[in-house]
Amino acid sequence: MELKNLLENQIVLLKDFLPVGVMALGLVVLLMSELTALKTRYPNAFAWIFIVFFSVGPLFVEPLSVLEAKGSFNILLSLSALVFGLQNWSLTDKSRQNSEYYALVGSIFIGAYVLLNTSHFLVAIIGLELMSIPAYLLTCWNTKKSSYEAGLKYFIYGGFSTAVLLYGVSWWYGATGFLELGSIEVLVVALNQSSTPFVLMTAGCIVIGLAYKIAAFPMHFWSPDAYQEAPTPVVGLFAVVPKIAGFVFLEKLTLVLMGTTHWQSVQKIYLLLAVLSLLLGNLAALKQNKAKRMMAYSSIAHTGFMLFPLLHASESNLSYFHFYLVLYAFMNMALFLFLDYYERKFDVSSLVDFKGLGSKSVFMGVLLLILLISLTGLPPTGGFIAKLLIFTGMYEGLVQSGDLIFLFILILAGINTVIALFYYLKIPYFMFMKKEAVVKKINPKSFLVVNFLGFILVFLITVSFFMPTWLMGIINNVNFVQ
Amino acid sequence: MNWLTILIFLPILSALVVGLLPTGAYLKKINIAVAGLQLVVFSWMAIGFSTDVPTSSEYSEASFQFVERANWFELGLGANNSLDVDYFVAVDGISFSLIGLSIVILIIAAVSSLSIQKNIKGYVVLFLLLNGAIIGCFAALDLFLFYLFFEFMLLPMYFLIGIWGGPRREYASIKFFLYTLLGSILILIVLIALYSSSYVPTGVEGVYSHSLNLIDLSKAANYHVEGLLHAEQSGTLLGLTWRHWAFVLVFIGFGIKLPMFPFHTWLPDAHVEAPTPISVILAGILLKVGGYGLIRMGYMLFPSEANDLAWWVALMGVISIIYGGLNALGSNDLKKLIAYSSVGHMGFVLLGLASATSEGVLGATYQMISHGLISPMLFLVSGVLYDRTHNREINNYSGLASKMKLLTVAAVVAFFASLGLPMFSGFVAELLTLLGSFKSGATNGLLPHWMPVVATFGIVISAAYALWTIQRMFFGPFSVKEQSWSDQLYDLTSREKFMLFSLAGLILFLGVFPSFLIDMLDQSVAQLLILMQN
Amino acid sequence: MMSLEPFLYLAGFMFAIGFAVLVIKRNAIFMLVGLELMLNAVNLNFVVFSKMHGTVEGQVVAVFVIVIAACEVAVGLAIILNIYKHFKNIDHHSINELKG
Amino acid sequence: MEFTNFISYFFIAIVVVASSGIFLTKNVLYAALLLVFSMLGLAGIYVLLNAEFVAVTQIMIYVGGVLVLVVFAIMLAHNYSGKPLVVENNNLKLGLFTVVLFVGVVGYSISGVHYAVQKEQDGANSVEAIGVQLISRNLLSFELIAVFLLVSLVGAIYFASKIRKT
Repeated sequence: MELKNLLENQIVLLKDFLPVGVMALGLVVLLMSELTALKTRYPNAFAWIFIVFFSVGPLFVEPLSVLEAKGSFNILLSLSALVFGLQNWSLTDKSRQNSEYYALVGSIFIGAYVLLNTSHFLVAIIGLELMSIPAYLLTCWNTKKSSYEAGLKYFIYGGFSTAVLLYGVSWWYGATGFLELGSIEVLVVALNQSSTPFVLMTAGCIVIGLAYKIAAFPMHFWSPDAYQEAPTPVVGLFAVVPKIAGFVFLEKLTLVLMGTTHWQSVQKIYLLLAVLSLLLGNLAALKQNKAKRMMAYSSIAHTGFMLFPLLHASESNLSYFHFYLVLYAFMNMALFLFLDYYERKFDVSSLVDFKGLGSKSVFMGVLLLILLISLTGLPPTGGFIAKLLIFTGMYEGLVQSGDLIFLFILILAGINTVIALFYYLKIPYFMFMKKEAVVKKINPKSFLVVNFLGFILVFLITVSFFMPTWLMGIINNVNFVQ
Repeated sequence: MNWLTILIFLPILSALVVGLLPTGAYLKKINIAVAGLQLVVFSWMAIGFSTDVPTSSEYSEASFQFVERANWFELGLGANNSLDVDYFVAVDGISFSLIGLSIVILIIAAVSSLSIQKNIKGYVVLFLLLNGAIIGCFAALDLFLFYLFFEFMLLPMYFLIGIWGGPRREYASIKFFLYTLLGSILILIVLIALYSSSYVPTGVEGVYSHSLNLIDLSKAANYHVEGLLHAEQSGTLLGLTWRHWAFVLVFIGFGIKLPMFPFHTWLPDAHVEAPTPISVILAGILLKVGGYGLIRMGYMLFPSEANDLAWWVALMGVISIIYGGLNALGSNDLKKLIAYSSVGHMGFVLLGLASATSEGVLGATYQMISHGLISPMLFLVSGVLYDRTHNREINNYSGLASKMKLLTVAAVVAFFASLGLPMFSGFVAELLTLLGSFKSGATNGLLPHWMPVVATFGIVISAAYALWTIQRMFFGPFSVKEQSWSDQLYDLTSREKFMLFSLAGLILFLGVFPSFLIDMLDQSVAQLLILMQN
Repeated sequence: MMSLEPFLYLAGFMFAIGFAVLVIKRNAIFMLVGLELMLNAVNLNFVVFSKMHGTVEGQVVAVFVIVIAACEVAVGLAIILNIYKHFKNIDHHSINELKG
Repeated sequence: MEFTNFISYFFIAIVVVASSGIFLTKNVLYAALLLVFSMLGLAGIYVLLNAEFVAVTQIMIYVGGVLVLVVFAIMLAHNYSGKPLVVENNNLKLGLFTVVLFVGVVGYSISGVHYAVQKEQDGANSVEAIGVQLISRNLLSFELIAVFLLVSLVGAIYFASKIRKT
């Protein structure tokens, strides 16, 4: 073996590592600058470093030949990093002016970037771990008793699902001899030779392992606790970044599984996950009284919704799925931005604390209202178009496969929209319909940056109702999966 | 710029402007001015409105007037299809007269809103948004646009009931929202089925679009052969074809809004808790949106399925008539009584539509307009009493005629109109409906004879509760429950006189000269009937 | 050389034991041990399949999994010790401040 | 029976006994020590499967690193709580049921497997092959795991420092 030749080949390929390299460099710069006097001189320096490296990094969207896939959800990652950076930049909180905080978050971004762009299981697993380990630690960040508890639960579930995922991957490797999802035809041939129970077990293990990152039904238990205890900007990341990455990888997996003769059976796993996530998320959200906890369940329900298109992953259905994913990302970024705003400004943690806040800051109140309408999926917001497209996908599934299961899903999803409205309405209900004589105002300074960001995001969400074509155009023109 | 577009966006733009202005009582006058301006525009349109549009075997753009059509977006779906959504507004006689009704009621409600004191700016903004959504809903001929306005009515309504309403306002507003949303989800499912099944040539060879255009959708040729809603699609579910199911969903969806038994339970709560102007809008306009939607999406798109299920539609109508009437008879709260009477009166709309005769359908549409004037008047009467004493219990009042003469006159007019006495608009409407449904039994055999007979009993019941209420509250010796009330019970103010007597005038006018409205409706109803009788 | 099947069953057994330990033991360190067992089962699977396919890819994955497991233990213990400090206890059932 | 077969079954027996012990014992320290045994048994199996590099890594990282860490943690935890680290095996039956069920499912699933590729490895020098893999095909994973290690260590140290502060 000519080692020299190999290395020379690698040097050509090294340019593909550029995004990861930029972000990893960011990590090092963050950690090194802790040692200098930078922090004392410029309190927001870390946020700036973070923004520079992590919102620029993912934008090097050269097709990665090693990763054998190209994607453009990278832009969402970059946007999310920008939002996170600006959100923290505007804070003067001591516990955020800390290089470890940004380094851990940065690691989530590296992991998401890798998972998003790879179709290789080993890289994907490392990507998942790069997201998970910092997530456990960030959940504990407030160093309270309850946040350690949430962190421990998250850690145990996370470790368990990693093991399950790896077990599934090992069987996959055993059956096919490949760790890549690259060549679908070869994999399909190999999988078709295996028995259905075997493929069910393998796919089941992998899907359940991924379900943990996207917070779907059997692996969702961590999310309410983690959402409640982690710092709110970080929760915004939990809800968006790992979910996008996990869903895109799941989609690649689905495209392989779909071609096999076992798809009819494997589909049932997806169905079970989707229906139970949707129902459980929505029903559990109904009785929550903490805002972030409720939103955790709502995001579980959204996960269920997003799994539906994968049941019938035709070309058009996948583009509906991408549309929903993009809007979901926008909505959740904005949502946790707003929750953070209310938390810092009015010390809001439970739903009751929203009492009378509508009249205290009408502008933000109306924006939050539009956002919640969009999360419910009512016009005139982008959430409606997204939901309409998912419904359309189910209808197409019904017509094309003649399977009445899609009719059942359609009705179930409709009923769930009504249930979802019930709890989403709670916030505007308290904000506008209840009066509170005294509002605790702990931070009189209003963050203009956050207001502006929130406005931009809500504006985007609304625009995507009136002009869905631009977003759909971007989505259709970019090749997301290979 | 089309006049209809101006009607829709004038209030919405004013809402944005009002949002930027400082709060103050003058905003309520802006609100009235906007509605007044709409009335001026409407009158101008009414002069140009042609009452004899030629009917043809199918709907076309020529069946409508004041057409404005612009491309909104084309969302690519699948390989060479796209969802083609237009900004498409136009009116025929039915929607034009309903827009007229809406504007009148909105003016009345805006005048009645002068008594609102709490958070005026928010109120006016929401009111104006509601105004725009209502007009838009009646004017839209693209289902996407229709659905947008239909849903958009919910949110202002939710807050208007929930913030400015009575003691149990929160419960009522959430119930209202959830019921209506449930209905609109059913409609949404049909909407998806419709546009996915449709297959409209775009003019370019081999390229088709999924359309939500009502005119396109009303033509059988525009459905894809494999689409579930194609007329010859053989697939069934539980013995009904998919087109039948689509009609059932539309029927239930708009039936909730109408409201129809057994989905009516939100209505009494919402009416009782809403502030008077909002009750007026709710009873006067929003219920008609249900009926109008049923005509547009149910009868215009699924005429033969509607006829197949006519027996059931009429049955629900008859049950609503009797059930609403009996409940009204048993109510002690004046607003609740009126709310239940609305359930009963809207039952006639269903009965008339199901009959598929020109009298019946004309009666149904006439009933929508007539009830849209009568029930607001009743709510205003109850609002006057509530303003004075903050109490609406019928048993707490007696002999009000001796203290409040003008109110008594107004109340008697309103209740007589409601029970369908000749000279009032309700008489024309209910007579036409009953005639139509009797005739249906004899001609097309859709409805058995017992249905109009039972519905006639409904009129007797409504006479009973109306007369009994008048007798209990206004005649006999004067007495009220609390002594202090008797000082508060002064007669109508000039503003109240304006509202009540202008409504009374309109009701009488439509009762005495029905041809005025019938001319407007006639051609459109005939056009609809051509579809239904095929 | 004997057939490779027994190793696969051994891996399945270890995985099951690890899962059972995770489920029934109410002690966080015990749970960690259970996790380690599960990860080792995975490794065994990878090595066996690597042998079966005649590629070293499985072994490479196994090495990476060992590193991942080590990191998880380090981070997990940091959390567990903090839990100990706050709760004076790592009985998983007595740690239940968060509900719903 | 061949000698290698005998050795194989010997190691398998060690792993089975040790892991069953972990399942049955109530003492955390015993569990950690039994884990050492099963790790060593696995290392033996790896050698038999021509995976010497994995075997060495297993011994170095697991036995040399991870378990020392676990034992330290056990002692520190003992120090905090002041109680012996013994737990009740209150649900042994449920555990047993889980094990049997799981092994049954796995056995059922893999019984009918047809593997796509089946050829015997020549067995020579897997260490070199792994080395080449690590800097060629799996270079990205190799770099990423470095980042991963860095992040985990930074995080673990940060939180470990929180323990000391009281």
